[in-house]
Amino acid sequence: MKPFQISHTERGAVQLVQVGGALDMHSFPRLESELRRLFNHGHHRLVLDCEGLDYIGSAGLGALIGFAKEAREHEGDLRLLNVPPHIYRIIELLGFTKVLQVHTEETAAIASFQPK
Amino acid sequence: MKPFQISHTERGAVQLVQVGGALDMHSFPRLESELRRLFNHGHHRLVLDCEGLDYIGSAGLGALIGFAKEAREHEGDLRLLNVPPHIYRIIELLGFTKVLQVHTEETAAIASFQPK
Amino acid sequence: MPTPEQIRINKTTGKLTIQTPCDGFYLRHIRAIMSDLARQVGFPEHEITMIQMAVDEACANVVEHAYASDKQWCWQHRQPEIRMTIRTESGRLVIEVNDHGQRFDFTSYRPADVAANLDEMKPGGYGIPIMRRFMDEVQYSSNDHTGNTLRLVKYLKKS
Amino acid sequence: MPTPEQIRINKTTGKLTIQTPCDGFYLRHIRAIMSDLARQVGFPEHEITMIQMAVDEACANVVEHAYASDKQWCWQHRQPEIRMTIRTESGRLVIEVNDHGQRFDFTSYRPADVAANLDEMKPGGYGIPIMRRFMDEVQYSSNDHTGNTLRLVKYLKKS
Ligand SMILES: Nc1ncnc2c1ncn2[C@@H]1O[C@H](COP(=O)(O)OP(=O)(O)O)[C@@H](O)[C@H]1O
Ligand SMILES: Nc1ncnc2c1ncn2[C@@H]1O[C@H](COP(=O)(O)OP(=O)(O)O)[C@@H](O)[C@H]1O
Repeated sequence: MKPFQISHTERGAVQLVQVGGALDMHSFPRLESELRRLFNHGHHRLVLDCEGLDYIGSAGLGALIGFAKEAREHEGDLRLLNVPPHIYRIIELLGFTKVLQVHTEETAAIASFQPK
Repeated sequence: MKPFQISHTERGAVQLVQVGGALDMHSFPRLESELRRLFNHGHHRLVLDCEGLDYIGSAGLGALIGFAKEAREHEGDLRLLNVPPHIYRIIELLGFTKVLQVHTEETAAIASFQPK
Repeated sequence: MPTPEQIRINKTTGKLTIQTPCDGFYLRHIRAIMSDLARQVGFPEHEITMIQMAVDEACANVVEHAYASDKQWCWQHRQPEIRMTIRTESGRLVIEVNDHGQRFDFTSYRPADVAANLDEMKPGGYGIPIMRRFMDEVQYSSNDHTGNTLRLVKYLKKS
Repeated sequence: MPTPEQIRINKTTGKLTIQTPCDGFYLRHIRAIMSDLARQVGFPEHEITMIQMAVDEACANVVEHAYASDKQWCWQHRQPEIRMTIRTESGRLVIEVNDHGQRFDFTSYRPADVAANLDEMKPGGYGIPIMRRFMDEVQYSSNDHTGNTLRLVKYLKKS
């Protein structure tokens, strides 16, 4: 039951957003305003580092889909990194991992945005 | 809100007992039976390493006093190590630190039992 | 009649009730209690996460939707609140989430399932499908006196 | 009448009720909720620890003593339980711990204080002295219908 935390660092043309704690309906507006702010600055290539995430609810999951969709419309994407096993298992079961790219290495997540 | 944990290692003639999590009325019997077991084996020189302790209630505090008293009757003692600041502040305020020795270094805590 | 000691020992059947103001702030405590009790009944970790999500969802819907319209809000003399009861029985967990907000026609609400929502990359509407998917029983009922109650049941699988 | 939104925003006055079986297992959740609400009202961390200890103590006494004697247990038709209400008001926190066990003559119970117990190295009897020391008001009352209630109040110091 750690409080929700969000921070962000730049990795070249990619924005690395770290989240931790519980992403529920109470903390969810903070994710939303942070991602909205990045979009407003023209950043549409996002990696969400979920390493410290304890919990994600349906509002949070829905938001990830919505932001990924919007990012793709601007030649970007929202991709996940370091999803804890208990959360991965649930989002895989629900099918979210078919729609969202999930990475286990930061370098690979960042590199996935490079043109081949 | 980590679950209560207790383990113990020998340091020469001194028993180092590590506790973590919450020592409340629910977990307290586990402390009691562990210390009782050590007493029954003739070990009366105990250092209680409180590094991972989140919470201690009055039953736990009372037990420490009771075991320290009994240990002293057998030329031993129960001494505290690594008491987290928020707990130290409370037990100091209540006067427990006048009756129980508190150490901040493991070597000093162990050495405090050596005859001078 | 069982003595207090017998009742105390018989931990697998217990009832816990919590009533909080209608605010997302309290949901993390509800989830923490929920997962602790589910663990006590003997559910495996991945099912504990599912139960936690379903209950979080039920409460989030109360906070978000049940008191949304003050026109339809039937019990205006009461403060908006979430009231939840968890019963741990041997072999199953019964959770009831109760509110005094507007009625919702839950039974005839048949949204697209999660997969269909994902195909269209919809940003919402996952709550109720997740609840239905993760719990064995999901029932909504309305009553003039006791308000609206969503009942969620999860059975322990024999292994 | 305030709208739900106004009530929702007005977070400093809230009421939370929790009712659990009479078992020490639940105390960690009670402490977690307690400290979260005390933090929300604005108490400094060391006072949060004090409030947490006092409330833990009040509940532990219910578990340990209130239902101990089945002779004096007046409400034998009910399951032993702890019922706690926390009210967060601006400037203070009011906690009521309620049980349906035996009555206790709290007011005339005047034990030695913590220092005197420590002088004699007593292994118990610290609970009530700690409660009285850490809270601004501690009141016990008994009622044939509502049972026994211990009321604890802590005021926010102006700084
Ligand atoms: N307790 C409730 N009271 C009133 N309406 C509700 C309630 N729960 C759900 N609804 C309605 O059902 C819809 C779908 O809910 P849900 O599947 O949880 O997705 P979301 O909350 O993301 O819209 C909500 O948008 C709302 O209109
Ligand atoms: N809720 C209660 N109901 C009945 N008796 C109680 C209650 N609370 C306390 N007592 C009595 O008061 C005594 C002192 O309590 P306390 O100061 O908490 O110390 P301890 O629990 O270590 O004895 C208890 O031993 C018990 O006899």
